[in-house]
Amino acid sequence: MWESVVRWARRKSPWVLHFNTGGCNGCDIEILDLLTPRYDVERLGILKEASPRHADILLCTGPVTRQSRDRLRRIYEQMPAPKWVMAIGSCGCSGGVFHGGYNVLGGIDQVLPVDIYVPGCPCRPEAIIAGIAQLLDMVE
Amino acid sequence: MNVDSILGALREAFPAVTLEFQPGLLDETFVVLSADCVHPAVRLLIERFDIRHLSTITGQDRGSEIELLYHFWDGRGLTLRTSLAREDSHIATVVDLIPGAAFYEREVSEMLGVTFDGHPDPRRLLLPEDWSGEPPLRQGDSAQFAEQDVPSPSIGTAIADSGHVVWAKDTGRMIIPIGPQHPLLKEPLSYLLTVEGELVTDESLRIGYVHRGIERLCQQRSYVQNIYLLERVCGICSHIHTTTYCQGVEALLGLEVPQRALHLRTLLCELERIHSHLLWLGVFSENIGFTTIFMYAWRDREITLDIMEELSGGRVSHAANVIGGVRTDVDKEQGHSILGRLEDLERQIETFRDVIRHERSFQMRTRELGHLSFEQVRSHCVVGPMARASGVDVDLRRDAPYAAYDGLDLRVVTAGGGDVWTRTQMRVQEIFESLHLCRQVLKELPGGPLTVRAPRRVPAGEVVSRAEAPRGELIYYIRSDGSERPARVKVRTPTMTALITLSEQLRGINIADVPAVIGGTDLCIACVDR
Amino acid sequence: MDNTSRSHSLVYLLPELWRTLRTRRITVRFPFGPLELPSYFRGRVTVDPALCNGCGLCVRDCPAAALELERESRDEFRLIFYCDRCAFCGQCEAVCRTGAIVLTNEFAPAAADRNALREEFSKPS
Amino acid sequence: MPDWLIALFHLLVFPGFGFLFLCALAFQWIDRRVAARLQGRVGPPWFQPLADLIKLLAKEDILPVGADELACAVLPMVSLAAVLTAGLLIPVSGWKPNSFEGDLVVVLFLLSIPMLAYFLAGWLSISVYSVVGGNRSLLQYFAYEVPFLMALGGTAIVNGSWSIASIAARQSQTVWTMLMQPVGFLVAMIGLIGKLKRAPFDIPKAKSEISAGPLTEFSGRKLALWYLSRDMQTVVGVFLLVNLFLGGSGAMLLPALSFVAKALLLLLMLSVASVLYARLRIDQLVDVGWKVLAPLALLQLLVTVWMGVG
Repeated sequence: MWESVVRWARRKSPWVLHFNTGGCNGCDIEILDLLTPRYDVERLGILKEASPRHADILLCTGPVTRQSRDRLRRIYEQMPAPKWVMAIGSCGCSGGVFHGGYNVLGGIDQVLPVDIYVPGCPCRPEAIIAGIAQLLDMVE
Repeated sequence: MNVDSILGALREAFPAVTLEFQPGLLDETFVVLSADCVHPAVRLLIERFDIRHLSTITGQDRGSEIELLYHFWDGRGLTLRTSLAREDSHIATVVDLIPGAAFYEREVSEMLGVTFDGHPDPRRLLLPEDWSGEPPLRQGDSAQFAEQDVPSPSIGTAIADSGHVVWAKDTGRMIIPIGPQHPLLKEPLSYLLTVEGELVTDESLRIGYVHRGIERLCQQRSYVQNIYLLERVCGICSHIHTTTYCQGVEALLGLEVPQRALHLRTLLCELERIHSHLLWLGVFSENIGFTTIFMYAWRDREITLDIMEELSGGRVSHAANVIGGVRTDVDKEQGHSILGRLEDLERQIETFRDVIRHERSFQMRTRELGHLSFEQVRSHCVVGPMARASGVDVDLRRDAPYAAYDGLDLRVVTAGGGDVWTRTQMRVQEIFESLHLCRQVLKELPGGPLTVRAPRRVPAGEVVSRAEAPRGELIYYIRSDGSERPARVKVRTPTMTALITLSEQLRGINIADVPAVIGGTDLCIACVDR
Repeated sequence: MDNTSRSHSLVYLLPELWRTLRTRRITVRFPFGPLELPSYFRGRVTVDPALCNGCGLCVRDCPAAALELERESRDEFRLIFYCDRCAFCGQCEAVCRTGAIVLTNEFAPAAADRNALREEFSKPS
Repeated sequence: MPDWLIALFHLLVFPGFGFLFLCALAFQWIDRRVAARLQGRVGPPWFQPLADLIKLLAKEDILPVGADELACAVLPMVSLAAVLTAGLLIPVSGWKPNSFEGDLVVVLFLLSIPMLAYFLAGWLSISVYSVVGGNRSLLQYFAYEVPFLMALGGTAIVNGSWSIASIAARQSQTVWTMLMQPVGFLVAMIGLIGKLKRAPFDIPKAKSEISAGPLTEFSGRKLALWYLSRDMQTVVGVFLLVNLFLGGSGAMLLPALSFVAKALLLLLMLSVASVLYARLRIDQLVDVGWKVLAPLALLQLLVTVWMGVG
């Protein structure tokens, strides 16, 4: 009983943390755009949190650069379980157009276990919403 | 700028040295001189001709030697070219003459292994601290990073970097880290602020978290692929990047781009400027805790996004430019509907203008803050709205018209306040000017083809291409060696100049004002780091 | 530019709040309602293997190396599309001479497994 | 029914935990919804506060190494307990099981405990953001508390009692204190915004400066308790002002309805105020508190006393 209530609550209240690991801002402004009147994800219970401790889902954008790698790991470790990682944008999935760069490690999955990949360059806000919904479906 | 008199003066100053003058493409003049002449030549330019604006320093590996290009600007481009020995290359710094050159020199230094003698702060700028490979822009070197697995630090590691208290109880000083992950920053940079009470007494900046090595990648890709790569230097001002790049390559190819294409480029540039300024207004308002303006600004920004998507198929990256023209078109009916939507947008922006001018709490958080004087702006080579808000009347759209700006009626907005409040008002005022330009373009859109055919190989040569991005002067240096791939692409984005002034703006202010000051400079770190 | 402030109203934003309350909803219905994407949106890449002649122009120009051509013989080849690399720039569509590559107006769906984002379009002889 | 059963009912159901809990959820939802609508958005569905709470309760609970574990576990409970106790003393729609002369003073005392707990939480959870946020919350406390107390004291003086219930009851014979002391009401509202750390006085938890302030390091259960205590403070604060300034449930036919309507009106005012302004700086708030609010409250008090004498 309690289990199913908790599952319901998790589904209805995914708080996200956004970290740009080396992206071009394209996906980042689309993530920020989610909060604003056109998309307003608060109607889905999604809040953009400031502290890793409060977040459930880590939204990562951009290819992982060498300098942001450690920080990415640390932010993931600071999040309380249960937690999920979303790779937003083609750069986050694989490195995208920046593949082969000397300072680029590739996608987020080079550093963290990624739960869902959302391709797009940049991702449309709808695609991110659909990605989060898909992730929550999987969790259930 | 009178090129002849400058050349005469240089020749007079260095009678023993052979100077070489090369007229370049896009109204640029190259002066070749030896390395030890650079410092006196820069001094001469400043003292005799009051040419203080150093756009950037390009370094490139020419095989046998390292070449440095000092790109000056004063209504026309003037580039000092000098060569250094490949081994143990060093040159005197110009930071003592132009404080704004500090970041340029640091970048050249780490990218090409050049030492700038006398540089006050020769730390790395973009490369990671643990970079152990060769300077990445030296040719032939593999530019590979020695892979070493850094052990993952656990939570609670009591270092400043991790966000835990670093605190000297006796002095009451505390170090507050801002970034790389911080709600204030939409993109990573790292500030360590030393605060006493609530006042910031010292700061230390670290960038490079989004350094993707785009300049190196450009050398590995074809001219066509580079359009899309350079579009992703920055997601906010993607179109101006491709515009500047394409007009440079077109100059190298000697292409005559159709007028219709130039007008459409201009239209997208101005829409992008509106989008960028509104985005900034929103983010800035959120920084000072004014969520409602953030929501409204981003709501109305959607109008420009919709128009841009209609024109190009992408909300943020447009992929509208190709070498030799554009890939997008507007028909009569569409133009009409766009004009209508811009009208709606203008009404909304009038609201913003009034609110930021009169709303008491907004003023309390922005006035008398982050002040930059006219002299500071000039000496730090600050560009764009930041410079114009301090009374420097500079705008490349008027001073060196590119695309279709030549035939348009453009009013440059300047103001004398120099504080965050002035910058805010200025940027909002610029939106009106951009709307005015959009309307002109849509009404006077010439007919004709959209593209001319461009060959894939670009003849050998070099070009300095400049444009006015939403944040100010954007400069590209492109050199071709006659192949399908550029031999060097150098990008200097406007935010880099603003970033240098930030440390002066931050010292001595309240921590609560840090978001306002950082927000007020309209940083774009993805642009700086590349 | 006017640098002085005249009014010092404490409720300057009120009229705009009121106007916002009266305007109709601009928030999209998705995901509760239908997904509405404009027809001109550059989305997922599809390849019609019947039209593709295996010239490889798209592979050459792709900035993200999202397309690969595996050729078994002159007429037998597979075009492999890595959606997780794609920059959705449309250069492949622009350069394709036969019109085999088209960017649809749907966004590429997310996947829990990166391999699921790889698509193969094979052309048997 | 035996007395202890009634007491238990008061404690757990009405007007104790159960009632305050439901009100807290409802108020949070209404507040978020109204703010969203004013900003042109849609806002969360009605069950959102409940879902957030349950989710947080089921999350992992981490504290950084070096934080005071005992204090961090106890403080949210202290905060919550203080608010609950205050809630028990406030008459709701004319229902006043625990009323006594002087309960206003006790309530005001209890309502300042959460701010102190909040400050300590920031101080002891050893993140820089928490420490700065904690300091700010203490400074903020000194800025709003005195004007707030003076404004509320004015209502006691003008109505001739220090019991919340009698202050409310008195007003149904005369007029609402809000009409007699408009300035005092304004000061009390502004003070309440400061007390609740709501925008534009959300200085101790200013997101863009110091992440989440004192709560930066809290997660899971403890965070849930903090949020619950915050929402209950809103409820108690609004109920208190309804009783003191808007005549409580009044002498009208449907006391419960009029009480709810008045509470919602105040909540609406809080929501509108939160979207109307930019966040002030802490020194500006202190300035406003001492240079504007305190003199205004004092003036109101003097006028009240003078009128009482005259």
